[in-house]
Amino acid sequence: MAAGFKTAEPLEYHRSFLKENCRPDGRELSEFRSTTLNIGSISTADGSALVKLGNTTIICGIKAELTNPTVDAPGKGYIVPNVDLPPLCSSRFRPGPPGEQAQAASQFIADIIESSEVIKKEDLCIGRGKLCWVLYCDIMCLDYDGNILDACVVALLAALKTTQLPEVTINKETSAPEVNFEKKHKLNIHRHPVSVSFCIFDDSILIVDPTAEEESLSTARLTVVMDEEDQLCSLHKPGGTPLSGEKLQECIKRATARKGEIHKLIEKVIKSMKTAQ
Amino acid sequence: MKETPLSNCERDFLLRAIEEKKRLDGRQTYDYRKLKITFGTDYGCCFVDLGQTRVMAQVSCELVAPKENRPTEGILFFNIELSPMASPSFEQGRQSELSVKLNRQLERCLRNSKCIDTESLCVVSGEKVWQVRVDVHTLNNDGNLMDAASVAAITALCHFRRPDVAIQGEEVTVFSPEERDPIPLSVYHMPISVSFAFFQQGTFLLVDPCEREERVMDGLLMIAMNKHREICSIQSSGGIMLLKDQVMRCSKIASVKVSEITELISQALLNDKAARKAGGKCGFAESMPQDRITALKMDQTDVEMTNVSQTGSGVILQGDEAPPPTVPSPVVPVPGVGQVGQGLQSWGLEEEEEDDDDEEEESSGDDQVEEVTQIKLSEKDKKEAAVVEISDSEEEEVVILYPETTEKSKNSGSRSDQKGAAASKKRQKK
Amino acid sequence: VSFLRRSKFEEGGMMEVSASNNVSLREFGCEQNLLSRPDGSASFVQGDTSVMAGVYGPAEVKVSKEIYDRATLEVLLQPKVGPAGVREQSQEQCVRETCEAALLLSLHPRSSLTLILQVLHDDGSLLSCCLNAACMALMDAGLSMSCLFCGVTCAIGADGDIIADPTAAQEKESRALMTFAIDSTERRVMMSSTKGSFSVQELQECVAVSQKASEKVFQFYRDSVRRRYSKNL
Amino acid sequence: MPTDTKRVRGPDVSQSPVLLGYKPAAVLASRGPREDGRQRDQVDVRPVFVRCGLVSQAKGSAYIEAGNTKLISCVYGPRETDRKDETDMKSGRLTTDVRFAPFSCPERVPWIQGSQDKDLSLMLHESLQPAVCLQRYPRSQIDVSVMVLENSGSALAHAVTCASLALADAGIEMYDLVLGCSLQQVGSSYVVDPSYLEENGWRCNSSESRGGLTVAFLPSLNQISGLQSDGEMSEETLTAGVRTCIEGCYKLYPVIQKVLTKAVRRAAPPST
Amino acid sequence: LASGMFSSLKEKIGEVLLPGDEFVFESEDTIFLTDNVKPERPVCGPGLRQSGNRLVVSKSGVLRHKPPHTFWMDSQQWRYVPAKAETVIGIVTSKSGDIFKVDVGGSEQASLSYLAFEGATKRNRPNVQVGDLVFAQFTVANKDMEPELVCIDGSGRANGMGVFGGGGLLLKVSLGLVRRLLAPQSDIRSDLEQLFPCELVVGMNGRIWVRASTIQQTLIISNLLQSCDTLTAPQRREQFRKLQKGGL
Repeated sequence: MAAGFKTAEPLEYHRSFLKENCRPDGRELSEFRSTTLNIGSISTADGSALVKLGNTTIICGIKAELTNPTVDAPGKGYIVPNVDLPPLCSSRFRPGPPGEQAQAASQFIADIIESSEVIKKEDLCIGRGKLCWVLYCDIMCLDYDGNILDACVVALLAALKTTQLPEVTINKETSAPEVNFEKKHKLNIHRHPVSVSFCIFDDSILIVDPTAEEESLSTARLTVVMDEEDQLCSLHKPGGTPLSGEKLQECIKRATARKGEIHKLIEKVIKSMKTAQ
Repeated sequence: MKETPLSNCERDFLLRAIEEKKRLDGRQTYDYRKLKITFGTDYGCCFVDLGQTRVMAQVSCELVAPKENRPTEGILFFNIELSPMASPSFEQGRQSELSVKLNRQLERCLRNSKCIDTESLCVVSGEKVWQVRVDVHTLNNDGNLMDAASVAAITALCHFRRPDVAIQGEEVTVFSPEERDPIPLSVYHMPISVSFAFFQQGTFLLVDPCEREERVMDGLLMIAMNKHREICSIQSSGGIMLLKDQVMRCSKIASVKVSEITELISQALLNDKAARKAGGKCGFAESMPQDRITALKMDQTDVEMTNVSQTGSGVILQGDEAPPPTVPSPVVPVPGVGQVGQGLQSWGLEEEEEDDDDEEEESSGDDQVEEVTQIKLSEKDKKEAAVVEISDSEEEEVVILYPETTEKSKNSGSRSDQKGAAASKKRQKK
Repeated sequence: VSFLRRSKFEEGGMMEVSASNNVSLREFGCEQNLLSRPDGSASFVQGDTSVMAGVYGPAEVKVSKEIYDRATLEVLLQPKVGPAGVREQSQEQCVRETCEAALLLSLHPRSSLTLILQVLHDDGSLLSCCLNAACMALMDAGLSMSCLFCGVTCAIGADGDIIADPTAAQEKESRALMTFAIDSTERRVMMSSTKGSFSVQELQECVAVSQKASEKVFQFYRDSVRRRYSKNL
Repeated sequence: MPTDTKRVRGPDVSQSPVLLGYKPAAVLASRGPREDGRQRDQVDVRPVFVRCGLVSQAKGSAYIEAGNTKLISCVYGPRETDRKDETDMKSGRLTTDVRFAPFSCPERVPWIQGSQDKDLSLMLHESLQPAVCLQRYPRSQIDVSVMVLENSGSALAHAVTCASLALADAGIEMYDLVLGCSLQQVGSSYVVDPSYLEENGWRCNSSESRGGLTVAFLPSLNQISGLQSDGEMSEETLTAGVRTCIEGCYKLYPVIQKVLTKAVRRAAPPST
Repeated sequence: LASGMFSSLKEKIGEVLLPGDEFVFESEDTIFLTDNVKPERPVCGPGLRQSGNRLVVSKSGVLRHKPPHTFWMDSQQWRYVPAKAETVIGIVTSKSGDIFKVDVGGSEQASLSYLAFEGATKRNRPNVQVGDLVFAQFTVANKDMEPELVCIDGSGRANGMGVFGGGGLLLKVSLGLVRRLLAPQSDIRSDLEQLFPCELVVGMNGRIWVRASTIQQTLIISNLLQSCDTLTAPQRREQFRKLQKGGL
C-alpha cells in the first residue's frame, strides 16, 4: 500500500512526510545524509578521493600534465575540471556527450575553483611563458542519488589536498623540462570551499541535501558555497520558484554549520593517512 | 519544429504572379529588396537587413600556429550559423544541407577568391599567425540568406581591426587598443554574392528571392562578383538547365547589383568611420528605431538606495538569532576513510577501494595477503575488527580469493597465522 | 559612470549613507516584435550590452521531449563568436529555469516553446540583459505568465563599493559579481549566479540593491508595453 | 575547427610528466619471479575482491578489484528499447559500454576515447551475449556498462567477470555466468592475469615474440564465449594458453558463486 | 457584493496591464449569509485567471470588458491556440484513412473527417487534396485532446465553410488584427471596402485569404493588411488615401 502510494503519487507521498517535518528516509529537513570520504584510492592518479553522500557516490581523480601557458596569461597554469554523469550512475543518463546537467555541474565546479581560488593558477607556473602544469580534475559520478554538487566539491577539495606533483625544472642548456619523481611536493591549497545544496518544495519548504527523487519533485534548487572564513564563493540558484532574502539567510546559516563538519572530516582523514604511514 | 506547409493556393498565386511579372512585395523582377547596413559597437561587427531577412557578422582573431603547408599565411575561417531564431525549421547543432551549402558558398566567395591578404596576417613564420574568424549569425530568414551573409561578412572584414603586435626575439607582445591603434585587414577586393531564382524550368527569373519565392522556385544561381566585374564564384543548384545566354544575362545583372551594393558598403563604412572619429556613440541603443511604437528607450536612471544596507544587515540579523549548532566530529574507521552523519545507508564500494597509498607502502610482495585482507574490510567488519575468511562465516560481507599456487598459500599451516597477523595489525591501526 | 558610494560600517554598527547614495543603471532600450519569423521577439539594450531574443511556440514537440502535463521549454544562448560551450549551457539552464517558473506551462501540455537568445554585444551584465530580453520576448509572444522577471547584475569593486549594471571594464576590476533574477510580484530572488567571493553582508546588500533596481526595470517594461499598445487604446 | 564544446576546455596539447621523467630502469625480466611476487608459467592469478549491489540506482551492479585493477559495472533494464526500427523484435537487445576513467591509466585518458574502448565494448558484448537468455526479453533492451576506475592490467577479462556478475545481480535470466581470464606470452614463458606493466611490456626485450590472450568462459557449461588474442603466438602456445586461462577462470568461479549467493540471500525477504 | 473588485477592475478598462498585475477581492465581499444573494464574480476571458480570492493578469495587453461581468486581455500575438467554435483557415497536410490532417498554426495538427462536409457520404467524398485550404470550425479544442474540425454547422450546412476554390492569396497576420477585422464595426474593413471590391476570408488563427479581380489588386490588399499590424489608425488612413490616389 505504502509502496503503491509512493510510486503513484510521489509528490503527495513526500508532502505527507514534510507536513510532519521529516523526510521519507527518516531525516529532518535540515539533516545531511552520512558523508564518507576516502582518499588516495586510485594509484594511477596524482591525487584522488571518493565521496559518498548517502547513496550518491562521486570519485575525483587529479592528473597533472605539462603544457605551455597562453600568450594572454604567461604566468599561469591551467585547472580543467570536468564532471561526468555516465549512464552507469543512473538510468536517467544516456551514452553520448555530456548532457545539460553534466555541463552545468562542470561549469559550477570551474566557477568555484575560479571564485574561491582554491589553488592559485600562478602556483602552477613552472617557467613564465614557457612551461606550466595543467591539472585535469576529472570528477565522475558512480551512483546518482541527488545532490552531486556537494559531493563533487568535497571530492575535488580532498583530491586536491592529497595531490603531489613531482619537481620539474627547465634545463638551462637544452631548455627542455626535466622531471624528478623523487622530489614531490603538495599543492598549496589557499581556501577550503564547502558546498551545501537545498531544494524548495511547494514554493516554500526548504530541505537540505536532497535525494534524486526529492530533486525531481522540487520546484527550485539552491547551492551555497562557503569557505573557512565565512566568505561566500557562490550562491547558485539556477531559477525556479523565488526565495526571499530571509530564506536565503536561513540557507547560509545551515551552510556555516556544514562547512565546519566537512573541514573536520577532511583534516581528520588526511591526518589518519599521515599517522598510518 | 516544422515549417508551416505551403498551400497550393500560395504556390499557384505566386507562379501566376511571376508570369505577370508581379512579386509579393511589389518589386520588379530585377529589384533587390531594401538593403540596410549597420555596425555594432565592436570593430568587425556588421548587421545586414535585406528586407525582412536579417543577419549579423562578427569578425574575431586569435594567434595560432599556421598550417604546415602554408607557414607564412594567416588562416581565414568562415562559419554561418543557421540559428533556430531565423526560422523554426533550423535546428540547433545539426548540419543541415542548407547550412553546408551556404558555408561552402561563403568560403568560395571570400576565401578562395583571395580577397584578404593572408600573408600580412603572419606574425612569426611557421610559428604564429593570425586566425581570422568570421561568424555569421542568421537572425531572421525571409529568403536569400546567402546574399545577406556575403554582404555582412565582407563588410565586417572591411570594418575589422586586429590588435597590433611587436616581436622581440621570441617574445610576441599583443597590444591592447589603448596602447596601440588596432590595424585593419588589407582587403584586395570585395566579392558580393547575387542570387537569381528560376521558375518554370528557367523561363522566368527573379533577383533576390524572398522566402515564399524560394519555396516555389525550380533552381537557384548564385554569382559572386566584385566591382571590377571579376566573377569569384558561380554556383547553380536545383538541377535546372540554363542556357549560356541566361547565365550571361544574370552576370550582367549581377555586375550592376554588385556595383550598387559595393557603393552602399563603402558609404556605410565611411559614415561609421566619421561617426567614430567624431566620438559619437555607435552602439545598439543608437541604432534602435525611435519612431516605432514597439521600441522604447530610457536614459540612465538612478536607483533610490536608502536603506539598502540596513535592509541587508536586517536580514542577516534576523537569521542570526539561534546559536550555531555544534559540529559533530567525524569518525575515521581506517586511515584514509572518514564519515560524518549517521550511517543511514549500507556501505559499499569505498572500503574496498581505500588505502591504495597504504598498499603501495606495504606492497613488497611478502605481505601480499595481508594487504589484500586489509582492503577487503567492509564497514561491519571494521567495527568488529574482524577479518573473515571464506571458509568459516555466515555473515561475511567479503569474499577473498587466496591464490593457492603461491608459495605462501601452499603452506596452509602458516596461512591462518598470516591472517591473524593482518587482523591484529588492523586493530593496532585503529 | 554608475556606482554606489556608500560608507563602510561605522564602529557602532550603524550604517551611514554618504552624500551620493545612489546606484544608477545605464540607459535601457527595448524593441519588441522586430523579427518576422518568430512568434515573439525582442531586443534589449543596457548601455552597450545588447541581446536579441526570439520565441517560437506553443508548437509541435518532438516525441522524445514531450512532457504529458506541461509545455517543454528549450533555451538556446548563442554567443557572438564561436560555438556555444559549457558556460553558455549553464547560463541557458539559468534562463530556462527562471522562465519555467514564470510561465504557466501547464496551459499547453505536450507542446514546445523555444527561446533563442543571440548575444549582439557584451559590455557587462550580459546574463541580466539576456533575462530581460527573454522576458520581453515571452511577453511579445503572448505566452501566459504568472509574473514577470528581470535581471540585475551587481559588482563589488575592490574597495567594497556596489556597482549596479556594471560595464565589462567594471566587471573586470570587480572583486565579486552577482546576477539575480527578481520576480515582479514580491521582488524575491528567482535566480542567482555569482562569481568571486564576498561576505554575507555584501550579498544581502546586493540583493537589496537588485530589488530596488528591479522596480525601475519593471516600470520600463510597463512603459514599453504601454507604448506598444498605444494604438489599441 | 571541431572542438569539444560540451566540456571545460584545457590547453590543446599537454604531456604527461611520466614521459619526461627520469625513471628507475624497470626492465621486466622475462625470467624469474614477477614484479609483484607472483609465479611465472603458473596459473597465479591476483587475489580478487568482489561485491554485488553497490549502486543504488542500478538494477544490478558489481565491483571487482584484482590487484590494483578496479572496475565497476552496472546493469539497467530490461527496459523499452530505444531503437524501434529493429527488425527482430522477438528477442531482447544487449548493449555494452566499456569506458576508462580519465585517471585510470598512468597516462591520462582523454574523455573522447578512441577505438580501444569501442573494441572492448564489442568484445564484452560478444562474450556476454551467449550467456544471456535474450529471447526472454522481447522488445526490450538490457544495458551493461563497465567503468574502469584503475587499470592495472587484464581490464577486459575482469570486465567480463564483473559485467556477468552485475547481470546476475540484476536478476537477468542467464544460462551461465561468464568469467574472464587473460594471459601474456613472453617468449617461451607466460604470465597469467598480467599487470599493466606486463601487458604493455615497457622496456622489454623486443626480440622475443609477445602475445596477449583473453578468454571468456562459461564455467558450468564448459564453453568459451569469447576469445581475443593479439600479438604473436604459435598455434601450440595459443591452445595451451586457452587451457591455462580456463584454469584461471575455474579458480575464480567459487569466489564469484559465493558472492552471488550472498547477494541473493541479502536481497531475499527474511524467511519466516 | 464583490463591488470592490469590480470597481477596481472597471477603473482599469482600456488600460495596459502586465502579467502578475492582480485584483483582490476584499474579504467582506466574499462573506454571504444567505444563498440567495450569489456573489457576482467576474468571468475571466483570455489572459486573466482566478486564483483564490485574486484575479491575476497572465498576458500583457489592454483590459477589455463586456457587460455584465466578462473581462479579458486584448493582446497582440502571432501563435494561435485552438479554441472551440472558432473558425479557422487550415492547410491540409495529409490524408489518412477517413480523416484529413490539417495545419491550423497551433501546436498540434487538427483532424477533419471527410464526412464533415456538406453533402458528404461514404460514397460521395469531398474533393480535397493535400495542400488545399479549408475553412472550418473547431468542435473539439482543449489542451488535453487532439483538436477536431468540421466544415458543417449544427444543421449539416456548409454555412460558408469547406474547401477553397482556386485563386486568391493566403497571408498571415497577427491574431489581434484578425479580431479587429472581425469586430462588428471594423474601421479597417470599411477603409478596405472603399478601395475596390474583393473577397476576404478571415480565420481566427491569423490567416486571411484574399481574392480581388486582378493579381495586382490582390497583392495591394494583402500588403495593406499586413502593414495594418504596425500602423496607427491615422497612418493607415494616410496609406489607404495614397493608394486610392496613385495606384488606381
